[in-house]
Amino acid sequence: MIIDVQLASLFTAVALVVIGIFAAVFLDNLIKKVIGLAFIGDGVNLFLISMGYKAGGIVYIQLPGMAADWFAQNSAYPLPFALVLTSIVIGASTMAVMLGIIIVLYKKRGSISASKILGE
Amino acid sequence: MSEGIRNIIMGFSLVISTVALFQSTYQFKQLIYPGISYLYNYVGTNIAPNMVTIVVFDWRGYDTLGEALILVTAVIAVLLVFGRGRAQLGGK
Amino acid sequence: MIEYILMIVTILGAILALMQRDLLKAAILTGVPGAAIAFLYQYLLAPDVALTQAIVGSAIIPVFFALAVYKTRRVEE
Amino acid sequence: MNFLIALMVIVPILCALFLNLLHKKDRTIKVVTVLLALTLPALPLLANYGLHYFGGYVPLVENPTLANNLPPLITDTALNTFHPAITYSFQSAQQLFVFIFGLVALLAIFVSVFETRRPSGVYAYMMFMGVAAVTAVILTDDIFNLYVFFEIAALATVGIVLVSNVKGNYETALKYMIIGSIVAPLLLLGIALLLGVTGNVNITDIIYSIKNGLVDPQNPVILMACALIVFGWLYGSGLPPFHTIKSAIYSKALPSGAALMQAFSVFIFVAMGIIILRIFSYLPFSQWVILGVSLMAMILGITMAILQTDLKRMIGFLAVGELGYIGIGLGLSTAYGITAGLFQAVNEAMITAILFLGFGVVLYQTGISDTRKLGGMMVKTPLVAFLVLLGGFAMAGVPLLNAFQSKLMLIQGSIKAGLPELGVIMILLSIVTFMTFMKAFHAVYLRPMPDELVIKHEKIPKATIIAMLVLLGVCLIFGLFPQVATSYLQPLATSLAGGIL
Repeated sequence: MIIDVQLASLFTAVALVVIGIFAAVFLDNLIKKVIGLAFIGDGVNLFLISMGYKAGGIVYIQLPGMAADWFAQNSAYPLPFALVLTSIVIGASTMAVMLGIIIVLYKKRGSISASKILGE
Repeated sequence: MSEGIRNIIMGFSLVISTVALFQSTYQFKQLIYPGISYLYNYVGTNIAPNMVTIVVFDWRGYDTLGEALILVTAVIAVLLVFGRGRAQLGGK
Repeated sequence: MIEYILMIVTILGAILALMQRDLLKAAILTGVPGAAIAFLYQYLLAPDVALTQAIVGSAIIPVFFALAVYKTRRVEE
Repeated sequence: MNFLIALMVIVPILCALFLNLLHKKDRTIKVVTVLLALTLPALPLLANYGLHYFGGYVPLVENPTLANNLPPLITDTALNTFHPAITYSFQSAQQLFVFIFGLVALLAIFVSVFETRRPSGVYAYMMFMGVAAVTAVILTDDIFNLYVFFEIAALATVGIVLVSNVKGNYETALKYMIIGSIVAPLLLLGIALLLGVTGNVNITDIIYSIKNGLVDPQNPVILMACALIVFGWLYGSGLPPFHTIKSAIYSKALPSGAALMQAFSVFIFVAMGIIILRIFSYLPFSQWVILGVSLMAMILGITMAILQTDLKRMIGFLAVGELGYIGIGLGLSTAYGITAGLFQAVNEAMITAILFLGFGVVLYQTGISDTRKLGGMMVKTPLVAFLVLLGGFAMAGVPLLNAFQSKLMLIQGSIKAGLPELGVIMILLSIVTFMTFMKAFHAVYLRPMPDELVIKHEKIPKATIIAMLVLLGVCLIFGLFPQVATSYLQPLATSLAGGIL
């Protein structure tokens, strides 16, 4: 099994997702749960980015003097990168709403423990 | 008691899905096929130098609209959480 | 080589952030994997995404968490 | 007039953004909201069938000017026919779905304006945004666009829950968001796996790649992608293991919001179910997975509905149980079965809306949703009681009403597909559904009124009665002339049953 940069970063991404799921499912503190959720999002983004990576390639920006053909054959693949730009913002916005709800719930209930607030 | 059982089930399924994820990721490395990105790379050079900007704002501009909408919705939802614009059931 | 170091930093930072009992420290440590991932994006040939991630992942999200911790309680119960 | 396809999503978005600005201007909001909502069912009737390419980028085959000077790597391979931009596809089935969804949305918004003490621009924003998102999910032919609008729909759902002042709505909303933030990235991971293997996010092209052997259809990566996308599908529509949280979400919203949200669930279920069938139906076990999940949804949803004492929670579970019928139809994977399932989806969206609105009147009048504390409402509101009873008959599948036709078709379909056991289970569960409904109906309307029950509002808004009458009218039309609906659904069902499209 040969490990190169792409495979290693794919594995890092999956590891981040697993750590995040573990935190979100098993930790009791709501803030830590949300931190875990942030890691899941990061992991999936990293996964997408490593898909667009091309070993020995160049950045996807055509500098002056680059022949179009040569550039197209050597540049990294742009579609996953564009998807990640969208997905980062989506993750951050849902995070903000969740933290807002947690703050209000703390004011009401005086606790940020999931078993106390969410368990009925 | 039921909490313990739930934790055991969750832990078990987490372990299984972790193994499956790593396994399929390892397979995945050999299978990556850039597909449509080739097309973006070849055609895109006629439009603008930065390929990602082209994809974000030109080919898939509609996703970017969705992203902006999520941002707006999140802002309104946060304001809503702190009490702006609640609705009460009932007549005048 | 530097890519591998960044990956290890990412994973360790994530685990460390989740192990803190002091939530403010946890919130600030969230920025470490965020920033490491941003550098990693740069090495994976995605400078635009790296810029966005550097702002969102290493500044905005930790600040959100720190604000939430500031408004609630600091120590895990 | 193909640009109308895009307008079906853009118009509600613009309405939402506009109404949010009108915060705190009561009168204007009322009038403007209803006027704007009228466009929702009208647009799909006017639009022509076809594909809409955003940005006008057609596949290279049809656009020779862009394809100039390209190397044979592109012009001689399948890349030439791939869709470079986001594509929406609008056919007869989508027309019926968007029309019915628009109708339910119009009536829910209409009721919400008149049932709330003062109209809230934020509430209208959330409702319109959710409508736009689910319409996009129905129309889209692009799997990443699906993810983006899936997230907007989830956020709008949370918004609708947060707007209501029901006790415990924050807790439920937070729980829903936490589960959602686990599932949605996993859905994105599934999409990423598909993108990596096939190099595309357009569903038609993904199917083309799989069918023409550009990828090995049996490799484990595609199985993993299938599993992750199915997981997202379960969450989006509230099938088990997410049935508890979904019914809790319904019960914490205002009645009009709940009526709209169950329509979100139904149409997300149908839209994503169609996508899963289109892409993964070649996998031999896909049919059994869908059937198994649907059976579980039916049994769990309906049995848990019996145990509930909260009125809205009960209908929420019943709504989840009814989703199972749609799933059975899709899982039969014959043209007849899929038509029946899709027809059931259309009916289900309307009937559950009637029940939510009708029992919402009780909540409006008394402020109580606990069946143990209610009673004797028949005397106060005989007309509403009658309409609710008709809605319950429709849900149970009494002849002349629409669900009778679709459930009959489902049972015939299951017998034709060689699975008569499913037919028996469906009939039994239908009876249980009716019993559950009658138990609630008896508790609320028939038994003598408890002394401590106080009626807060004597007068009920006419808007609610109008909305229920309109929905029942459509139900009756579909019940008497089922071919009106099925003729729209037939082409899609036939193409789905024919294997890979």
